[in-house]
Amino acid sequence: MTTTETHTAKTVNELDRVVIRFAGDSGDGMQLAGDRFTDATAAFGNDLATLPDYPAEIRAPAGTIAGVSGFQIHFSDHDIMTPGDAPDVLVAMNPAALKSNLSDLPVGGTVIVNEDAFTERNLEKVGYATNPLDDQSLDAFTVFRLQITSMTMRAVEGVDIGKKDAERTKNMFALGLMCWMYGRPLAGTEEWLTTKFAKKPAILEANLKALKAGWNFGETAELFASSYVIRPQAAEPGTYRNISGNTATAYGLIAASKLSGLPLFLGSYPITPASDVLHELSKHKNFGVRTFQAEDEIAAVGAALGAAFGGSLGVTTTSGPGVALKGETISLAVSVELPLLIINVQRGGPSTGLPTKTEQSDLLQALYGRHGESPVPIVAAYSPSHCFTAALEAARIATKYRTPVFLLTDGYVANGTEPWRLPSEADLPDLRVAFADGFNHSKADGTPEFWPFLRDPETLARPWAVPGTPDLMHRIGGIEKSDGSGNISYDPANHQRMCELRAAKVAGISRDIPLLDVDDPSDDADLLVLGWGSSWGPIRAAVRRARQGGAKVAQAHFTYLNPFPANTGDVVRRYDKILVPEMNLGQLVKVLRSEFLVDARGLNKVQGRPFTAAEIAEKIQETTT
Amino acid sequence: MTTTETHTAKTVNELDRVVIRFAGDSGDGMQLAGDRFTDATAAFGNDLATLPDYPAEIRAPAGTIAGVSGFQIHFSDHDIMTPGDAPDVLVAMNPAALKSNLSDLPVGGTVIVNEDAFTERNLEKVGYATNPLDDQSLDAFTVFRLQITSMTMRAVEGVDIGKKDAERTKNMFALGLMCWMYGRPLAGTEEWLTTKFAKKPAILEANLKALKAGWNFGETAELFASSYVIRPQAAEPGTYRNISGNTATAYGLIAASKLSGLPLFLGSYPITPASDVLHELSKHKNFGVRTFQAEDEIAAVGAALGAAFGGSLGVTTTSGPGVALKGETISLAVSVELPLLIINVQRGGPSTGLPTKTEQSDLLQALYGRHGESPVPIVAAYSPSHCFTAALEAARIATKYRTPVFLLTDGYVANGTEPWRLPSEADLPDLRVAFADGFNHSKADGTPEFWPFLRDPETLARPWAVPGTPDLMHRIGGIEKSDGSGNISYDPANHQRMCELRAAKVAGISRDIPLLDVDDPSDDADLLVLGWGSSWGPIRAAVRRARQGGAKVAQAHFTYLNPFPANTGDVVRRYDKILVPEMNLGQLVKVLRSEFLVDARGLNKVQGRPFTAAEIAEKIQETTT
Amino acid sequence: MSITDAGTDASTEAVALTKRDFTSDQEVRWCPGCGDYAILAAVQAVIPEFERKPQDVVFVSGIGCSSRFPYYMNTYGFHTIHGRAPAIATGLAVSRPDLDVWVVTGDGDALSIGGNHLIHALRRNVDLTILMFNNQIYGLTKGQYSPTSEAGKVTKSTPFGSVDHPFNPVSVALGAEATFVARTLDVDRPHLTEVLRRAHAHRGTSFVEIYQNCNIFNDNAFLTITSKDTKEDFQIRLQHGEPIRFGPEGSRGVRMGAGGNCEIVSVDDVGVDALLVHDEYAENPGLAFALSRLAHGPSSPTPLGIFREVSRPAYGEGITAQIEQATAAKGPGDLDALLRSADTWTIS
Amino acid sequence: MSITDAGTDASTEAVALTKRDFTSDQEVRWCPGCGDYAILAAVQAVIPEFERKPQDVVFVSGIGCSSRFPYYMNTYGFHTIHGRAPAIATGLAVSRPDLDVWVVTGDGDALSIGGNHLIHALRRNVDLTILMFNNQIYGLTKGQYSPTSEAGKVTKSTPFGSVDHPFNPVSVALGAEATFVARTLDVDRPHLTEVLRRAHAHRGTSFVEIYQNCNIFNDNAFLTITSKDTKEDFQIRLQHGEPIRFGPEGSRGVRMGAGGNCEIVSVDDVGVDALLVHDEYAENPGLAFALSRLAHGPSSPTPLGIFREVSRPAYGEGITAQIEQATAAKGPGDLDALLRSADTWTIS
Ligand SMILES: Cc1ncc(C[n+]2csc(CCOP(=O)(O)OP(=O)(O)O)c2C)c(N)n1
Ligand SMILES: Cc1ncc(C[n+]2csc(CCOP(=O)(O)OP(=O)(O)O)c2C)c(N)n1
Ligand code: SF4
Ligand code: SF4
Ligand SMILES: [Mg+2]
Ligand SMILES: [Mg+2]
Repeated sequence: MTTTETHTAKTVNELDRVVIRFAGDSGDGMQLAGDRFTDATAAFGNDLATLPDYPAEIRAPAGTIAGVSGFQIHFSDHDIMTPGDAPDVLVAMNPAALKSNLSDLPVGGTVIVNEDAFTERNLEKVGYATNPLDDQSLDAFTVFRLQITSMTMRAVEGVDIGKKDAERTKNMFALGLMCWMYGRPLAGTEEWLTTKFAKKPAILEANLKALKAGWNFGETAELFASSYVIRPQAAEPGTYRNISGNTATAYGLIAASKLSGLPLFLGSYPITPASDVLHELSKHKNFGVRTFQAEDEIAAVGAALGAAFGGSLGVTTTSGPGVALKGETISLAVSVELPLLIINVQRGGPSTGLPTKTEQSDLLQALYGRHGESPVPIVAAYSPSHCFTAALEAARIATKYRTPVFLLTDGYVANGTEPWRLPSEADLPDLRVAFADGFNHSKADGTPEFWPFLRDPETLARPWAVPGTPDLMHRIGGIEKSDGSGNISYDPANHQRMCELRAAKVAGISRDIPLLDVDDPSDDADLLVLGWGSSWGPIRAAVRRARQGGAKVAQAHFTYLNPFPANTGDVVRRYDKILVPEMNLGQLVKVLRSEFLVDARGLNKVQGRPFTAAEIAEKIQETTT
Repeated sequence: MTTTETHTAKTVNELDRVVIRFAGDSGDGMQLAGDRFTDATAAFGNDLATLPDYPAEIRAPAGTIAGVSGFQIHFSDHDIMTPGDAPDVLVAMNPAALKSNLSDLPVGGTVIVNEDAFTERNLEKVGYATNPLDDQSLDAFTVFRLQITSMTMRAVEGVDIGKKDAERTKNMFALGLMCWMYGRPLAGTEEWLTTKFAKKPAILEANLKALKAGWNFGETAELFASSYVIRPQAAEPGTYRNISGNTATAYGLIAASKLSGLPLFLGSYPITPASDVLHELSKHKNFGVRTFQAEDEIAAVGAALGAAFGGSLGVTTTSGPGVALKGETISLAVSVELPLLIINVQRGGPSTGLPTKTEQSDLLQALYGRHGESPVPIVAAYSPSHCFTAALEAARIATKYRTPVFLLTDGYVANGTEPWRLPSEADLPDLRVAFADGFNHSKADGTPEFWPFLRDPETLARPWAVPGTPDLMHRIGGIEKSDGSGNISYDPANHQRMCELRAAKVAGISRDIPLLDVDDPSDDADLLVLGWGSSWGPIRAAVRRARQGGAKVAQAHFTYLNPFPANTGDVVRRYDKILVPEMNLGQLVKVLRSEFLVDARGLNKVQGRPFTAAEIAEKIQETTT
Repeated sequence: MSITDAGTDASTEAVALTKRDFTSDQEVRWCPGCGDYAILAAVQAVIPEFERKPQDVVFVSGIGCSSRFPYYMNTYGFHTIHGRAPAIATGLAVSRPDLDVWVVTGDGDALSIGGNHLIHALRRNVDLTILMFNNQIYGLTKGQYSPTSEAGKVTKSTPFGSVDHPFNPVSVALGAEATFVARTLDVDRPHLTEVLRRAHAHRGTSFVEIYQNCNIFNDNAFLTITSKDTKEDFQIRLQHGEPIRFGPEGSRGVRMGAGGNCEIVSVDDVGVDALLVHDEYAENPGLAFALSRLAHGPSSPTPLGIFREVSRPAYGEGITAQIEQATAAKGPGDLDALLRSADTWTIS
Repeated sequence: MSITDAGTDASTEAVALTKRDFTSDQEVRWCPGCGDYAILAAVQAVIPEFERKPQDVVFVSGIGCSSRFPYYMNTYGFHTIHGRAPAIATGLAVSRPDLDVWVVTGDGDALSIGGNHLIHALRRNVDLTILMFNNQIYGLTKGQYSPTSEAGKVTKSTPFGSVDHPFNPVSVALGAEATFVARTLDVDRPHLTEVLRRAHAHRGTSFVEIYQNCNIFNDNAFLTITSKDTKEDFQIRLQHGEPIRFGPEGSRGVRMGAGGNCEIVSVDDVGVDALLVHDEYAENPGLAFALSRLAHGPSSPTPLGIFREVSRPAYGEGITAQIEQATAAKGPGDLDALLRSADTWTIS
């Protein structure tokens, strides 16, 4: 088909929510189109959630299934929790993108394909015997066949750039079209392009032209009978931005450093999907942030612990395989009782597993992945912006209790984005830490001395005396220490006491964290859906959906996994049935059963991708009827 | 006092069991005296159990508490399970040994002290203000003050050796005396000394003289009214030897290699208390054993896995801190499904902890100490000689199911010894393994091919095709693999299937291991005492004691901890109360509660030393009344 | 079938093997233009010469773009975990001396996380052929600097430039007692092929640094020494027994200075006789080390070729010999006798 | 109190410190006769000279007999885990440039399990003084061979002799870009003291190998170079700017051979002018490396002293400079501004 010049008056339909998925070859710039669409949507004031999905290969061969890169965005006029189960609209830039995404599209969904890419060669690459655009395969969907490449090329004709560069702007064409369709203003993207390509005016021009061409095409083509409007959500007043989990984690750490007065030291070794925290932090040196790309994960956590000994906020970021290497050092941190943050951006395991995909399968590792009795508090983030708060909390616990703390996020919250109502520094908690600055004990003869393991009776935390402090010179190490003096002790009873003290210190944190909040509107639900971490979004959405269907169901979500909030036993014993959806084979459920002897049951998905709300809603349905 | 020449007719009393503890300075040769006494006792046919206890320092300063080295032996005319709760007789070679051991001696116990060592300087070193031999401190005990040093010096007078060497034979004097007291023949020790000092005739002579002098002193001194006899036990017929757990582990591995036909490859990095397995195995190269002292624990397990890929029985030995480093590689072994034995001789943690002391605190690490869903079977040895059988079982499971397997022992069984009825090779199980030797699948066009992940439908084990095998060239790795073909697969459903298959494979081993054996003579006990690993001895002894006291108590013990025996659920649900004694803060108990929702309770000791039977018996008492 | 039978199947008759026999059916998945393709092609082309059957060859790798290599070889292969390939390959090579074991690794894999295993493999002289693809960047994780990146490098993790001084991989290997050390280039097929031949022929650990272009994250890192215009001036090609010369018409050369360090001189100025004559086989690594210091990274004239090849027993041979000696001395292991090797007693 | 205040308490007036100020109250627990005692005494004796207050000094160690060292110093101390001291100390030194950070380690701790951290610390030139007590054995675990044990060593783990070729620690360090490398002896107090002075004065990583006798598990390992009878023949004492001579009346010397390796010559034969003049400060490590190859283990004439000292910015300085530059350019971090650094929108 070709563009027509006829100007038609288009209808505008109002929707409350839409899910769009951009899909194309890794080289097609889908992540960028998705990001820009997201920003435009955020600026427009919709609530949104996004899910990027890129291939494990750096550059898989062009046109293959392995090379497909996708970006899904869910936006709406009310608050939403997930990037959407299934797309309403699929933009497929080539046959591979169509083939690998079609099964997610519900009957009646809309497909916008770049017809130009459906060449024989490309069809063959993905094993299409006939062109799906020409056979019956797409009958169940509303299909728009657009010659996106050709239209783009025509739009940028005359701009002084090569053919390859010209073609690469087709993502802007697609973006322009979608922006028209959903009434997203182009101004933000135009501005962004202008900054980005300030030094490459020809490229800039081409991109702007393609973007505009896409919009104009929607506006003018008779193909599209209507465009849609999704009104801004009625969100809490405030200033918002869109943020990914990894960026929020990085900002949370910077905030914790400012609020505690402790300089931030990050020891890290790159690993997907955690590297972006390192990248982000290394940009903000004017906050006094020291980032150290270590030779390996052991050195990374070691350096962070060394910095903590020196009085920094010591942090290490990694993913599961990296945590597997850090266990011995974390056990040392437990023994010497120094603050340390270990951030695990979880990915699919075991071993290298599915390195670019999400999973929640490192909870038991965080709890038990060390030798000896080695308790470590655990905090988990439940959404992209919650990473900020979770990082602050992890830092608060670590510094107050002088203990390593795990912060668990995962690929889903790390790379996903959502709007975030920005806090002001003034509203954030005071995390100031008092170092030891004088003697705390007397010898039998009355001489004052410093006992590095004389605990605060309330928190059981030991004093943190940093090198440079006069008089408080002391030695610590991983051999068992005498309660109080901290001298090496092989005394049997002392060892038991110290093991119990370390356990009690961590257990006692339950007094210092919020109670588990239960959402049970009818107050007589039989079923409690209990989750942790990033499955929050789909759980919330599923519970809401189930309630709309009439089901009585309660919901609660753990941010603190060790120790659990003080009321957890009461909560879980209040319900006949407990359903625990997790992206693993059942880890939290194990701990709940053991701790509270309740017959909690798991709903387990280990597929490298988040739950859909439908999957959980169905299970709720099944369980409540 | 001095030796008298009077020859007195001595009484001989019959006892059924005795516990003796030799204690002295690290330099006093107590371990050697203990070992020799043990051998004499074993040869005499008593059942026995021993517990060496040495200081963490290589050579702590002479005469200090930190330098005290102890060796306890329990021997009897019936089968015994522990080295004894409390010594009946304490041989204390110096004030430090007296001071650090006295609290273990029950009222009325016997103390034999080397009076010569109670100098002012030595008393001061350990903080004795007055000589305990002279004040009332020892009133509750039967004390024999002997001038062991002087008597020894006199005995070896004229032998051509230096003063220091002469004095060092005083352990032989003590040994000779104890041998007399309990009717242990000297012949074995004399033979042993003769071999050991074949090239040092003067030293040999001195040792023999001191040994004899000790015996004679007992025989002649009027000090000792009687000697004792403990009859040989009425044990099962067979050939016996005395064996430590580490040696039994090494022998079990050699046996597994012979029985499976797989050459043994040990990758290890020295660490207390596991090093002796490396030392022992490196002696037996004529069994085709390859031992590789690696640069670190990661290389050790890596090399073992590489050898397993090549068709060896790959083994790595270590203790908790080493396991903490091996997690990533074990996770790789889980993913590539290759046989691998990881042997953890557990010690006190966390961190460096109590490196020379025992603990059972690495069970949860073995279960969960890796990222991702990474199930690993676990076998635990319950006594020194059982290490042999447990190693065989671990090897059987690893090779049959193509999986890494943990064998857990601990410092207590590793260094402790007991008599072992020797099996014959002919009676040991057949562990032969079939490597893949041909195609196992056909392509669509009928061409045969090899699929490295096409599982045995029964065991779910994959074929093991070793390099060198024609046609079966294939590639494996830690990225998720397609069920069957083993090609890299990022397919979501396949990942879930593979995670579940790996879990099912391990769970299925429960069909291939013995049921949990319950000892419940009255058949109506309310209380089940359930343990694992080395707490077996004290548990058995305590249960026996409690039953003698009239308590109705059942007992069962896990050798297999993942998966549990198939009847475990039935067993644990049969009892109202379940008591789980563990040398940790409660690890098995967590798993039992979670798995079976039973209110099992722990009895927890984390003191670097085994339970005494009395401690457990008391708890049983408390629980049953 | 026991593992020692595995390699000796008589049915595989001596038909000459070709590149195709060593090419697996897996689609190659590096970025278009990546230097890894050229190295793969060179290995697949030369390996048939070595007259080892595909089933007797094993490629072990770590993690990284480079470490995908084994999938493309129709041999046995083990794509392991990051940095551990030398350790895993050590276990394989020591337990299976009959196999031909290769390690493929990257600059991050070998020198960052895997540095310790690498230097210990070199010291032990395990029988391995190690190919380290040095692209001076972390490719797979999308472009952080590596231990071979030049100081000041701006990457995602070092937006203000790295403050790390890099390793010189050849110097590291020589300091770690390596017996075979060479450097070559992805784009120079004949040189690469010849180095592969020599590395494979060496008994013990052969360490080969291959400069490899990552056109996505570190494009043109080796441009000065690969481009037509400059390569004559920047490649110092080492030839055993020859004076070391380079530049147009060999106008420049390398001289050993009095202080034990190599210096670049004009041949016209000093005369050919003053030039250093390369000796690959020098027992002492001093010469090879001095040569390695000529260039720190490819921004100055850079020696290529074989720095050092000396003979020292391979680690596995020592272990096998001890087994043979023990077996000769004591006879093959007798399990019953072993168990009874301490004092025993019998109860009947 | 913030950590930057910590080191600057004005109340500690400039009273000269003594050995006693650096001696902790902990009982020293090495075996009687162990070489570690002498090293401890030397460090405690010389450290007051450096005019750092005890509270500004930190000793970090790994695990091993040697790693017990920090307990005996009345400074801050961290007895960490096996092999990781250089990594842990890196974090401390980088984050606290105001401190004086030492690492005490053993041959197993530093070169076996800790090899990777050591070479990376050296490459980065972190401001640390690393003392490696080389007793060529694992002391604490009771006598297995180490990566510096001579080949063929019979130990508990190698009853038939080890088949490992050992590292030469000085060569390893030089191959890893070390800026300061020295070797000294436990029993030679003046030499040890002087080396400690120089090592401490160096900015960046100073690597000091100290031959240390383990009289329990490897007694007399260094006897040839320490005993009265032989030391003249076996110690080659390096002196900057001096021709390298040793032996009775300096009768022997070291010459740089044409092939870049050092050789031992008779001074009578070649004349003093032919001898190599030692240059600690040579930018190129070729000379130092060649010297390191004179002896592989202490069984032949062995160079002692400072092999190399060159200046290169310390790693931490680079990091601090970037912080200062960023702060100067952007001002100190403003959290509210940071959070709002992307597109924002306001709902009211
Ligand atoms: C334990 C662990 N840490 C980190 C990673 C992430 N990672 C994978 S490859 C790589 C570095 C790749 O660089 P290089 O070895 O130079 O190989 P290249 O991709 O450049 O060929 C890293 C950091 C990992 N997979 N595992
Ligand atoms: C992770 C870990 N592996 C192994 C050990 C056991 N270990 C302690 S010290 C040591 C080696 C000591 O040798 P060295 O570093 O030379 O120190 P030395 O005792 O000789 O001074 C070993 C293997 C340990 N503590 N931790
Ligand atoms: S990222 Fe670089 S090294 Fe990796 S495949 Fe692409 S071009 Fe090659
Ligand atoms: S074992 Fe050796 S190194 Fe350790 S303290 Fe004793 S003598 Fe010193
Ligand atoms: Mg690289
Ligand atoms: Mg040592």
